Amino acid sequence: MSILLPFSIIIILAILAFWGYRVKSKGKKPLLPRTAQRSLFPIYCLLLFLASVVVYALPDESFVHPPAGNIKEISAEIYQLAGRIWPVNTPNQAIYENLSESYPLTAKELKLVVAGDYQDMIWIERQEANQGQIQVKSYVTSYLVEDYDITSQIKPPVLTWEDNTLLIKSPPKYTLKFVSFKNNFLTSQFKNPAGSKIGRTYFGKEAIHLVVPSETEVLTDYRNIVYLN
Amino acid sequence: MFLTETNVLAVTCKQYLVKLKAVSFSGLVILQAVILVFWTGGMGMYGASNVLISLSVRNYSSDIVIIATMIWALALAIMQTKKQAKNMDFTLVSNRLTSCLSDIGILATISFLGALTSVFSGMLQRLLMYFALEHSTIINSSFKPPLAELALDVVAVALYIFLIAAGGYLFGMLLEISRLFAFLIPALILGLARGQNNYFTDFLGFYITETSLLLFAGKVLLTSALCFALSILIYNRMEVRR
Amino acid sequence: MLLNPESAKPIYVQIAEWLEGEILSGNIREDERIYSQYQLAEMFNVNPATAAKGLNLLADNNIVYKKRGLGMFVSPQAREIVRKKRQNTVLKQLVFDLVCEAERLGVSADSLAEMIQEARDQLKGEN
Amino acid sequence: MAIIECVNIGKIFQRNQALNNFSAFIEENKITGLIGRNGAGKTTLLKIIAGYLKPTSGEVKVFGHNPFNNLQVSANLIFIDEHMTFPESWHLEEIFDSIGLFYPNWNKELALRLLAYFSISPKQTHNSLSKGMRSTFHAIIGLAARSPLTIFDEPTTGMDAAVRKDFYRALLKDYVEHPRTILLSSHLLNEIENILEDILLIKNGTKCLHLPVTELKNYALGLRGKADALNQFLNGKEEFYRENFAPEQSFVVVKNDFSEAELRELKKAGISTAAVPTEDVCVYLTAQSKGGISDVFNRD
Repeated sequence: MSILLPFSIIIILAILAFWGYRVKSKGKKPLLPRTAQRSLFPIYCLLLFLASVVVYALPDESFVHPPAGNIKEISAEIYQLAGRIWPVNTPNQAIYENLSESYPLTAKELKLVVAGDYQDMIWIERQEANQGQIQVKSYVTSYLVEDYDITSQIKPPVLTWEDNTLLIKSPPKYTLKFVSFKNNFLTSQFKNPAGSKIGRTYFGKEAIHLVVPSETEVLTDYRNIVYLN
Repeated sequence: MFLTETNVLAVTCKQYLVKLKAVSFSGLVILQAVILVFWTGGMGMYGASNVLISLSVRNYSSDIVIIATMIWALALAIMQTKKQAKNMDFTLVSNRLTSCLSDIGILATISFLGALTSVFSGMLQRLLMYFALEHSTIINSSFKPPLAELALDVVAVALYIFLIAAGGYLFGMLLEISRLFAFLIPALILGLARGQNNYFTDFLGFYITETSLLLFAGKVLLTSALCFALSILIYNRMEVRR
Repeated sequence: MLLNPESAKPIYVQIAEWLEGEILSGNIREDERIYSQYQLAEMFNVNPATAAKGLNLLADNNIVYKKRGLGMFVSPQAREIVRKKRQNTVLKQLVFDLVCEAERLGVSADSLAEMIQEARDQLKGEN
Repeated sequence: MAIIECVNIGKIFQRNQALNNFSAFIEENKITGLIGRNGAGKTTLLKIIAGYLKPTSGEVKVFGHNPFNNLQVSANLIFIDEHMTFPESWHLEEIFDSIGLFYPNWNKELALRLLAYFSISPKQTHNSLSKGMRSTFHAIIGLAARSPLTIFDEPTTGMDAAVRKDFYRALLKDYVEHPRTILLSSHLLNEIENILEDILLIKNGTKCLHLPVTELKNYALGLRGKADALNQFLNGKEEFYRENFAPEQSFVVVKNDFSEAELRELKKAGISTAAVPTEDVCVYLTAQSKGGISDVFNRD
């Protein structure tokens, strides 16, 4: 039914458009003045031509932003690290860092509270060198919409640091809207099937990498934690 | 014995010029513009979501405009066979052959112009969407299709429209023989589509599964030549301006 | 001059008579070229063939003669022929009608001649 | 030389026989008037000559060829009637230009001058013309196209009397300058009588009479007098019409083949003779019955 409705509307519209000029010609007053009628088509063609020129001249940057600015690529180490415990969707999938914070740790204990809908992994790594402070980084693998990287629009978790307690919350739920222009279905039969394949669309993964001093005890009841050492 | 000598080609060309000037494209322009302006929702939409994010993608293409143009061309092809249109030819110099040949020329022109405008209406649509929506939500892939692809689209769509117009022309001619064909032809199509083996789908498949543009063009031109030849045969025996 | 379509006389006869009148009154002189059938057609708004028939009527009576490639010319004795012809046909017909009417009314030949003499005197007196 | 040859042509539409065994030869460069009552088959005949319709039987040749679907014949003729179709949105001058494409002798200047004379603006559209103006416009096309064979089928429908007169005058003038074969159909003869050369009278789909119009004037003679006296003279004469207008008094129209002597005899017998207007001759010849309309009322 949902397909039939637009189709019937098109058919009615097309027939109306065709009959429109006949019906009006029967009466004495034309729908459009004669000169307007004559010049309508050339003007429309010119408009289409100009639109095409403008479209091709539009700067590429004005479209969906490529991952840049607040996120950056991370070191090879992390790739290796992630590769072990966090199998990525494709071998060369990018991992980005979209948050990096460090807080001074004054106690021996670190309280980790996870609130809200947060469900992603937290990796905890103890490091000798890291004394008196903790380092929090949030990683995200690429989100793709039709092969187009929209990772830059993914919001990192919200962190709050108070009294040696790290509160991790997910950002409020949000919606990402995109517009995509497709090849015309009617002529897809002549196009290379590989070339016209619909691009991949998938969600990336997120994780928090927490680096704490080596003797710090992490107190938490969150389950999705991996201790790297 | 004749005082004025003429030939088929010369008369056909003159008739073509007169008819081309008489074709109104305003209907087509309004049709395409209305679809572009009011069909802002796009052809389709899909989405995905997890706990944090809901993602929605709206798709745009010129398919609706192309289909509407096809129907417009079909109506025009049928109208071309009607008494009023034919009387216009026979008001001045004409025979049945030149009348049909100039119609074919007109339908070919209409197919090309219809394909050109409907394919390039996609460009206008892109521009409208670019300014109507936030740029940052437009996905760049195929926003600027390669020109070769556009050219391919124009040729393929023009062939499709021409095929439909040829069918419409033959249908219109049959209608001139008897109004009964208005029921017989749809009944025949429905009958073929309903049967044990769906012949109608096979028939469509003959065109829509062809992946080589050159072979497709061959099939379309052959079929339309057949339609037009049949139309001329029918028309050659018909009386005019009765 | 307009033709009288109601008249019993065919159009071409009317044209011929008009031309005779022109010759009699001297508007067209002897050895002068007479109107062509096309000129006559335009003047009287009739088909050239009809006009030609009128001209042929004159040619048959030797009122006009043909010069090859030049057209029709009024013959030297045209006025004389026209006058004679009118006498012979028009006047004779009128007299015949007169006599017929006189017979019907019972008027004798003598009184008819008297009436003719009276009419002539009247005409002279007016002059 | 005959430009149009019709030999025994017949045309049957679904149930009605429009033409029946019709034969006629129409010569080159003559104006021929096709006269007949409504439904006599005038339009059918003209459309067969123009190659629009196919005769059911018989043979028709125009310029020596079968006109049906013949491009050369079509190029040499123009068919003017009230149903000429042009694109609805075109203005008249554009229509003129398109005609110029097809007719090499087309004189646009003349057409525009005629249009101006009849106060029709060349910027008007064809479908905005009133019925009379449309007929005038079509007639102008027929004049200015100067096609070797020009067919006018009831060209003056809807025109007022003044325009009709002007049109026939213009037609004659243009014909004198550019002689061509013209076929003119009408059911009114007296308007066109003068400009015709030949007249072709058609009755019930067959030829009734085909002769030079000058001969038609003498074709019939009207006799008025006592019925008894009249009847003596009518032996062997072709009688077209008879009306009894007073007791014992009759008006009879007969074929005019009286000799001089016979005419004198008539006069003596007190029978008055009168020429019959050509229009009336046609009416009598094409009448279905000899009595005319008064017979319908005289039922005794």
